[in-house]
Amino acid sequence: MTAAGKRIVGITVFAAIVCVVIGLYIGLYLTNVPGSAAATQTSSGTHLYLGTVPAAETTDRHPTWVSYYAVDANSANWQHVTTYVLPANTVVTVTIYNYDGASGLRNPWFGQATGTIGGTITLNGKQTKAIDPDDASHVFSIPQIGLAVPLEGVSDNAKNPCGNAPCSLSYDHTTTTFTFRTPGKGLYRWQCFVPCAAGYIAGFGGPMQTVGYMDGFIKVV
Amino acid sequence: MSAIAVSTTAPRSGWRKLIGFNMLTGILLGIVGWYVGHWIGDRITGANLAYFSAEAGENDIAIMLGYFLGVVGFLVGLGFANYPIKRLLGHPPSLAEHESEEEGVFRYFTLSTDHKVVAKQYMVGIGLFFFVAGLNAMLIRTELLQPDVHVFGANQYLTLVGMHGSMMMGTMTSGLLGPFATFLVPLMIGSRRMAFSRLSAFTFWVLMAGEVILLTTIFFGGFQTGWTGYQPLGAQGTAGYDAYICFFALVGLSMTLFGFNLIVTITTMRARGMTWSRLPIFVWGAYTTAWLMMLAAPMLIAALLMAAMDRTVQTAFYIPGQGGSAYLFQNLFWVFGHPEVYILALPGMGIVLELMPVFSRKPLWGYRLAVAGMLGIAFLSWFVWQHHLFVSGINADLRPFYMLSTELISLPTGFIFLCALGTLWRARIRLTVPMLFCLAWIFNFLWGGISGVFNSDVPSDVTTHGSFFVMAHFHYTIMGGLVFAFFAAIYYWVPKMYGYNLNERLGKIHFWTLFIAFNSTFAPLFALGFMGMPRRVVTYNPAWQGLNVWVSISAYVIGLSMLVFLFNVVWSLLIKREPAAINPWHAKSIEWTLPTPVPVQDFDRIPVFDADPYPYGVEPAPARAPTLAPAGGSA
Amino acid sequence: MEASASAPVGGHIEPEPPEWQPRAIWVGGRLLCGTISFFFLSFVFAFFYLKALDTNHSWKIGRVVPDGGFGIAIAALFLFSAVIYRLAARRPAGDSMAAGMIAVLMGLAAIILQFVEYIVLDFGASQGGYAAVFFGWTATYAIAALMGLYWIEIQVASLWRVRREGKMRETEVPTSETALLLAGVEASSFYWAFFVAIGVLAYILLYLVG
Amino acid sequence: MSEQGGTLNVEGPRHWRNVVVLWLIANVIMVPIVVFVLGPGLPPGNGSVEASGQVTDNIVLLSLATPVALGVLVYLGYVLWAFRERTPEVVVDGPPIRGNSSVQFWWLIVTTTLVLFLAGYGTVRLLADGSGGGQGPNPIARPAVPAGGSRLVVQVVAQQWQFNYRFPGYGGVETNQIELPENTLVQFNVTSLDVIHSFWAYELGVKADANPGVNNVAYVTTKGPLIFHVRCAELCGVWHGYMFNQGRVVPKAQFAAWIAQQRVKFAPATKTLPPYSKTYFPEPLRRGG
Repeated sequence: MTAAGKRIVGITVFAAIVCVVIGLYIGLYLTNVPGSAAATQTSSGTHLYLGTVPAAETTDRHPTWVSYYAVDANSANWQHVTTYVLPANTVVTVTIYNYDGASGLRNPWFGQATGTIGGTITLNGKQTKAIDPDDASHVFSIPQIGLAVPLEGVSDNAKNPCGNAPCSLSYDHTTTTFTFRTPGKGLYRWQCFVPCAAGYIAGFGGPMQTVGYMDGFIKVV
Repeated sequence: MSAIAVSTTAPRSGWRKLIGFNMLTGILLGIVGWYVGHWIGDRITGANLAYFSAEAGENDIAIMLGYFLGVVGFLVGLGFANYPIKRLLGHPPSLAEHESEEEGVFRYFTLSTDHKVVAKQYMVGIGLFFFVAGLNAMLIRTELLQPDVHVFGANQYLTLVGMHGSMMMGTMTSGLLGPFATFLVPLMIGSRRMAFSRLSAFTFWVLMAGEVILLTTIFFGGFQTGWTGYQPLGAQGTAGYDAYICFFALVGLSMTLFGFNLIVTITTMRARGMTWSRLPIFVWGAYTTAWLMMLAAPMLIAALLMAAMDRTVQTAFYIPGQGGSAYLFQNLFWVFGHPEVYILALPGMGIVLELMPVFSRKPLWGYRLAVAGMLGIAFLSWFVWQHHLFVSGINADLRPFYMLSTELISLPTGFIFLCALGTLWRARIRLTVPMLFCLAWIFNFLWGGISGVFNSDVPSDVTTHGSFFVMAHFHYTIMGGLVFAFFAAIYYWVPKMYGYNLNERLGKIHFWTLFIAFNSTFAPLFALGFMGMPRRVVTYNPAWQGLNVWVSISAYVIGLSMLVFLFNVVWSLLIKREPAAINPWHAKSIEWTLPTPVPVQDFDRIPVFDADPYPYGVEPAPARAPTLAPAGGSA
Repeated sequence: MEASASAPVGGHIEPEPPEWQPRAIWVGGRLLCGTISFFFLSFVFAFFYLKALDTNHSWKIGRVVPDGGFGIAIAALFLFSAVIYRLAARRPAGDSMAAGMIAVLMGLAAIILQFVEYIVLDFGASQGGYAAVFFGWTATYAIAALMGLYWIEIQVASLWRVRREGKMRETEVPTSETALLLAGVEASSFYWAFFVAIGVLAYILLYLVG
Repeated sequence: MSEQGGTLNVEGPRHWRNVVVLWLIANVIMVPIVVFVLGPGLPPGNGSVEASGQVTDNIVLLSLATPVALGVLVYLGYVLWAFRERTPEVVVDGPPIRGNSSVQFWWLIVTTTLVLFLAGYGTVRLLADGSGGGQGPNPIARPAVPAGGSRLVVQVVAQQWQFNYRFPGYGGVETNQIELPENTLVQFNVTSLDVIHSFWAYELGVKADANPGVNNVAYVTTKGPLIFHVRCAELCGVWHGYMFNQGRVVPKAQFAAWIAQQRVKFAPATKTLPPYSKTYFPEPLRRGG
């Protein structure tokens, strides 16, 4: 082969490698986003079941990070997804099982539920408007529609605390239920307001900054 | 220069070349270093987890140590430790690495002390990461096609933004000086080499190590801070932020030493007759920039070291509740950061003013004024940094001062403009590709400068700060300024550096598509900023979608235009290989009197200068070409 | 025109002027002082800035008093090291070797002492702005000192070798080794003196003003 | 400079005059367009007294920048037309003009005058009312309460990633919505609980960085009823782009009703809030979890 021919082959191979690398970069990293789960439609309305755990599964990329899971109420099937698909302009009942301990709110204001129907939540079967900010474990909040629901933490001296996900209902947990009316179609983000990211400055790095753990989307369709 | 000519060891041949001090060894030792560092870090923190707080599953100490030893291993593998160790044992000084006396392509993958080789290494290395950063820009614009998050994750988007900004900043600070000053300053002042030629190679390889480290951020969760890396947002970042810190600290190290090397070279190694007032204007540009690099970059390194200490050994430089201050980082960062933007701009000015006379066939108009302009910019750039912080609440009573100093800096910038414009007066303008890029530089930088007035004026900056307006402004100055000068320099000097002509038709296609697409991309961003679109957002008001789509499409055209350039380079330099004439532009500066390619020793005799390099239109015309015997042409 | 002046003459390659490299070393020594002062200027700035702001009254959290004895010992070692080396650099080269050796040893002792101080110190790095500046400044200073000591050491090593071999060697620079050594000793002693002056400033600010 | 060579006007067509004439014509066309057509549309509109001030400021800057830009562009266009090499195959040098001291002198005079005027003008405008920018804890420019108006202090509490608003004059109630009374001097005390944010109320012409542990004061004098957009203008983490909301400027009675309603609505939360303070240092400061 001539020298120029060799160079052409070399360039082609190099270009092919570059294209593959770019493809991997986009495919494996950039577009690698958590999956979604749809709300359950029953005769009693639209239900969304969520669980918050002190740590994701041991096989997760970040097995020490706090995280939300979508919980299938019937089959106890836990899915590590943080995009929740809800129908537009509907009243949705959300049930969140929280297995995590309390770490206290940075801004105590979020100890009060806002944006729910009636401004109330049902905590372990009791209706209330607010919880003690120091007992807050997480906040489920969609700031764009003014929704913020504090989740009470599991007591520090709980007998049977859950470690890593999945956590069945036999572990100690608190149950928070609330209803809210979904807005019009669109993509809304949700987040947590309790500095619950262990090991990060002010508790606000890592899982608090990462979609797929303490952040995600509500996709209203 | 006997040191270069004498070779003591016979070069190895075939695959055995790969055994020894070269890039491959460097990479292997770098990987080993990373694991060793990580292991040590885990051992250290394992003993005292609570204090170092490694329970998050991301041990910053281990990662930092891994990066550090990785870089050390890489440099050792390249052979950077050999000479220092010899000196430590009392060996006498030398100027060149014997290991690097390879001929052919292989020497570009080794530690080379030949300034021409280092320049070409810089050219390819800078080019590579320029394109990587540019690719990220394309991806950013892809995400912004729609007002919602639709292609990439929200975290990945911010990492893209940060990578694009950091990599462009870190790469292009050496973008003009790396290839062109390393190649040209020793030729133009007749010194044959940089004062510290190993240091020259070191600045290149350490920069490359930094770039690779920045890329590894994607394995550690990226970083959400943009290129400014503000604290305490950085302090709460995942380990991806460690990559950012290491990257920028290495860039800072590279800049500091590069500036240091340039100043020493230009100060002490000018050949006879090369007085300060005969220095080519590009060398002045390099010289003024070098001062900024040498003095500003250490402050960046210090600021990043503090950030690293906050993350690893739990100091509280930037943690407000614990006696630190977020302002401290902003101050330190911008004390570096504003000279930094002139580090980007000044060499471009030097290149444009250097090329203008060649294609105007006239001497540089107002040489002393141009030098005064460069010195003025370099000096004033130290006193403007708080204009980045006009609405931050920091030293509000100093805002009139910073407003004044910022607007004053437009005076020396105006000198540069005047000199460029004056050179065109009654000229015989030859619209070659490099000249087109120079003229576009004037056009783009004009808009960059004028929009800068809005940012420097506090009442107006209240709206424009942190918006797309600012983004458009600095892209007009940096991309419209630096990148256009970069291409002007490439089209102008590549024939001398590589010995082959670049295709002119493809060059013109590249220029026109880039020029039009560039303006079509960034001019609408002024409007978007004026409408209230903040920077670095992944979502925006749906009303702005039309303009954003327009911008994205224009950005893709920039990308295509860059592909044309890439094709031109590959076609002309690797495939077609049409040998370049010794002086294709009929220029009168010294590098064009040398054979192509330039021989190892540059000149057989140290030149003696008796005039500045712009003797255009002098009667009788000086004898040009054939004084040049291609003496060392094959060396 | 330089065009004719630069025309290569085949065969013989003219070496560069012998005064270039020593001059480069001289200028380089001074420039390094500029670089290193801007580097530590950041810590000086951080010191005064955080002290003045005293955010959340956290300049010092709890009892944060460094051990004055360590401070004075470290500063004195550095100072003595610089003075003896700089003074020797102004005398014949033979003297520089002994002084250089002493300077390196004292510098190393100061660095070791610095790290010993961290072990016995009764406050941690997270106890406020002062603690941050204290640890940050002294640690980076101690590590940066190694660079200066290395520079001195290579002069000492070369002088040692010259004494052992009884002659200067041919260098690959077109300058005699004598000239290069003189320049090296002069520049490294200037730089080291300047560097130690920053250390003394650190002592004053951190131990006396703090 | 010791310039050899001729002056600008030695021979040939009167290029210099041509350039000046073209420049004047361009100015006559462009400056009125810029001032009267573009000018009123400049941001951030007339939502507040300070915003109107910024519009004026932008018009002044633009009308001064126009002749400068036109000067460069006309010159550039002219020289490319007049001095372009018509026979590129032959290399011919131009005249060796190395400078012109009077041009340099006048350039320096004109640019210096412009720059000093701009800096002076900007300073005067800034010191008059602060232009809606954040001025730190000790503001130097304090606009007067408008005639027949009142004043209101609103604390902006930025946190990752939501703006909350606290009204110290109304029992320290904190809300996630903002409404402001019209014709009122509003003092925003902007602070942050975690990282640096920036409170940008676009239509009001207000921008003030929210720094943790710092009280950054910005003033705005509202005019009539208006809807304004609040956005975060400093990168603050993953939801930076989503940190926005809408506010309203409403008649005073409506504001009174709104704030009374908020006090009732957020009574449970208000009880748990720390006492109103210009800065907050909430625990945990360091590592959460």
